[in-house]
Amino acid sequence: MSFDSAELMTVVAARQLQNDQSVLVGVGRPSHAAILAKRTHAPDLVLIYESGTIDADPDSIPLSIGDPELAATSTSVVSLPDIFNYWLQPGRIDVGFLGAAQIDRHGNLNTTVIGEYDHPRVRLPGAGGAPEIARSCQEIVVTLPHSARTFVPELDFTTSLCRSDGEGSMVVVTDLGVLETSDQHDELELTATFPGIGVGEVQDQTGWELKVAGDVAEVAPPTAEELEVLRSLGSKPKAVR
Amino acid sequence: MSFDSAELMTVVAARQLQNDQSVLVGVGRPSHAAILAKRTHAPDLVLIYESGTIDADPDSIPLSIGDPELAATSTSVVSLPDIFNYWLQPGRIDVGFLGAAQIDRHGNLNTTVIGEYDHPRVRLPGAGGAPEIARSCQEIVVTLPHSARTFVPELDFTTSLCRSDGEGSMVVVTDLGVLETSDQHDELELTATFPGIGVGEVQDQTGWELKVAGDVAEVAPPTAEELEVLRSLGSKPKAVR
Amino acid sequence: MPLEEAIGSLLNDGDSVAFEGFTHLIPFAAGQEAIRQGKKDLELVRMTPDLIYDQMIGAGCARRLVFSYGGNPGVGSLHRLRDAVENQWPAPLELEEHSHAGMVNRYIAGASGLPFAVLRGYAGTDLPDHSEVGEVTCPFTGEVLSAVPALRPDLTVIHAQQADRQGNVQLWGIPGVQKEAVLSAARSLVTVEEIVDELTLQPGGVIIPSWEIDAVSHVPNGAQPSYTHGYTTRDNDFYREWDEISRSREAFGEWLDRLTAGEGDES
Amino acid sequence: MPLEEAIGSLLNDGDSVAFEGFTHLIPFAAGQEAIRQGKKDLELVRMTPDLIYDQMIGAGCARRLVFSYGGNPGVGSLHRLRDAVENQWPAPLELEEHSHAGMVNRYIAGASGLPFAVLRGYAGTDLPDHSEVGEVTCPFTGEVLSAVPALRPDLTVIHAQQADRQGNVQLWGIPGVQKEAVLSAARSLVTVEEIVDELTLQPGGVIIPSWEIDAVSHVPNGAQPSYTHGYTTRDNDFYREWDEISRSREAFGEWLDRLTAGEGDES
Repeated sequence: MSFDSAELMTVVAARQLQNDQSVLVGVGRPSHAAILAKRTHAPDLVLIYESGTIDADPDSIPLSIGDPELAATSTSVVSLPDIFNYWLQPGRIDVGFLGAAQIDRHGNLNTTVIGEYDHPRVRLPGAGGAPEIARSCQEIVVTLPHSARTFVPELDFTTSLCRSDGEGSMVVVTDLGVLETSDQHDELELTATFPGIGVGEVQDQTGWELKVAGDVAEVAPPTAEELEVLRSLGSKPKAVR
Repeated sequence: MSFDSAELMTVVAARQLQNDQSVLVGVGRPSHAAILAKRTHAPDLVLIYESGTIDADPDSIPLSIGDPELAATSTSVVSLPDIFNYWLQPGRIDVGFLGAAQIDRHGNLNTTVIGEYDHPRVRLPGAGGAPEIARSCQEIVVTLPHSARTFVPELDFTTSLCRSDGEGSMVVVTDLGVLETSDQHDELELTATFPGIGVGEVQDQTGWELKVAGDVAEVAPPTAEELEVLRSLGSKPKAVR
Repeated sequence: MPLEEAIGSLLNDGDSVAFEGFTHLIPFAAGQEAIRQGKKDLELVRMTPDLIYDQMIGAGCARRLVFSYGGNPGVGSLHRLRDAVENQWPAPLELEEHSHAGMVNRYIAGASGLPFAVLRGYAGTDLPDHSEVGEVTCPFTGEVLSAVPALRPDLTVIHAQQADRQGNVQLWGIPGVQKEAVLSAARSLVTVEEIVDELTLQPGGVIIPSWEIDAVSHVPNGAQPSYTHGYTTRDNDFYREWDEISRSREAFGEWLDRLTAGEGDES
Repeated sequence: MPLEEAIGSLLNDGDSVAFEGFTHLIPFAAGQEAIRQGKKDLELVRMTPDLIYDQMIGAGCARRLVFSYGGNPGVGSLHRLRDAVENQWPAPLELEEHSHAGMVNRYIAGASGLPFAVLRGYAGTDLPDHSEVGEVTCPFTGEVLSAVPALRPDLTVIHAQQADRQGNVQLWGIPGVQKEAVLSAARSLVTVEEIVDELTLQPGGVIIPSWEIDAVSHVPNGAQPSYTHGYTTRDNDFYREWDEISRSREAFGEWLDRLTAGEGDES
């Protein structure tokens, strides 16, 4: 089956999730990826939305993280004080899914503003739960389009800090490939590319001298099952370019 | 109708409560007094137990502050974090009812230990919610027996501090009379005595030189209604001596 | 109390006001009543400004915004918010921005009668330059943590399912931070779907006693296009349409004219 | 998991353990199983030691007690607790004592992954001499407040109405501080009245997900002589009888003999 890079991004993001994990999910691609994972290789995956719905199992893709569908299918619905203070902050949620308008070589993220804060070119939505997700979850999965506008040498605003305490890891899934940090290094490293994408092409779209793994793998294309389930979810996430 | 001083204590304590108030109640005499008030002159009195039962309306006297009767008749049952942090601490509860083994001239209370802490003559139950009740409620009603053992020049242990910030007031109801502090003075003052009790008798049972109001009133005996309702509540609080 | 009278008497120009409700029970009818009454110079407080504050900002009610996430959930930007921030239209908008966890803890501190709350977060980000954030040191471990000041709005407005005749309120479904928002405020207004003789505790029900509520207004559908769990459904189409309406000042102006022409429709 | 196995594997001699439940859902069966198994040198943590800790202290399980109110509610003293403190019988008992608000906030801090919590209280009293209490200064107002360190028991044990087959737990009625006590602990054990196929959220229901619980034991009447809202009633008579039983070492010894002779009765 043919597929586009937006679909592959979602599939690759879904593959980061394991069956015994809990994941804090936002709307858009994170929801698609998490629900795809739960419908394929990770049926016991615990989906948590920051609206307070714990172990949600939606039949359709939610437009908002507070959709009635999420509350109705959850094991438990808790208040915002509970979700942020009792669940997120102590690190009880394994994986956090984030997006961003800009990322730097360390994996720090900007979702606040493009341009100067007081004279913005583009005012973005802001922090939401991202700063605490970034610091509290053991694993962070970031999805964003890969370009020199998004992979920048210096963020216009640091909204969320990648954990630099030697704990936790980050996986960045773009429409060109996969970058990772881990306990050993505090800099993103290109570890895989999408089919047909060369390392040079990724470097061209990255605003700093890219660190490249010794053996860059090629990302496996979506399986027939992955594509079928993904497409059955409806309301496809936007293509990223 | 004849009555004993234990009954009069409860009646006088009940008279401190007004219809538009909320009161934090413990078991024993406070429960009797608060329920008596609610059944007589203060039908809208809001009874709150520190177990988290808000606006309880028990049919019988609870043995424990967590009796099922309290939960079943309450407008709302909240967690301990809520009752202490959201309700008590910000001063949302008007009146607090306390007992004590010792009281000093300022109205500070000891419910922890008689004798030295490390070598106690009597180990008492301890603080419970009393320190925060004493500092958070606008009005404190204390009931305790009047004797030189309870009205002491120096507490063996300061468990709860009477508000000395110029806000709030304290009424102490004993089996001999009524003492009060108010905004104007930071020392308990005898303002009323029980029928047949002279000021000298109260002074004899007080371990410091008692401050006495210019006009010491005589406490009105229980009305027939007060006595009737009180006796209908059953499980009479113990006589205090 | 009719909504018109409640907003008229409880919300003053210049107030700090929180219309709370996280993704659910958003008190749209009350916000639109504030627009109709031409309220001005408000400090709008809310974790997720959402369409309700996009509308109020576009209508010129706001002087300042205290928030943590200003997007149209699942759709994109809040264009009126952006126009105010990027182009000072219809007026400049001062921003104070936090993370969600920061805002939640600010409400908790307010509800608890404490001047501040402690959390892990903010450190190393650029947020402290545009927030009120401080530091406290743990007296036991020496660890340095972030502190955020209590929120104490002049008025909090929420929407709930039910009130009884004494004015006790019950809400259920996603509970958000509404209890804390009401308890942290000097005054509070609750719009409800239904007035009942007696509240029956529901699964997930949160009850707020009458003595912490200044006014209850009976406003069925008062959360539309948001929703009221068990009563109304979320109008996802309107959330998408708002993207178009709000994108141009002209289309927004027409929407606003329709809204203010409808004055008196609510009760 | 059978209670005998759960206590055997999750509770170690020398542990800091909280058997929580405020006036309701007190996990008596689990506490008595710890007595039967002769657990030793425990740091017992609990707001209201109640009869459950009076029994464990009298039986010699405890080295230390962290608490806020040590009475027999509505009845009087906890005589075994007093005998341990006043006469070091059967062993000396170290005390750390707080107010209720302090203990609650210590659990909140533990559940929140923070090293401490802030409250108004303690100042001017003699409690700080016998507690762990510190001070913090508000970075915004300069006000000095009390700080209490997080509680982090090795094990928390609670009793609840229901668990489902996945191990999710639901309790309702007076909820106390059980959720926080479970979340603050390294390990947790829940005894339940009933195992159900699927949990149905109840009015006032609090659900704790399976992944924060290490073991669930099916123990009907596991809270007696306390009670389980909707299942069993409080045995007020036993609370009064305990005053007699516990008043003398002899009567207590006979009670203890009967308890340990009953070994294996629970499942």
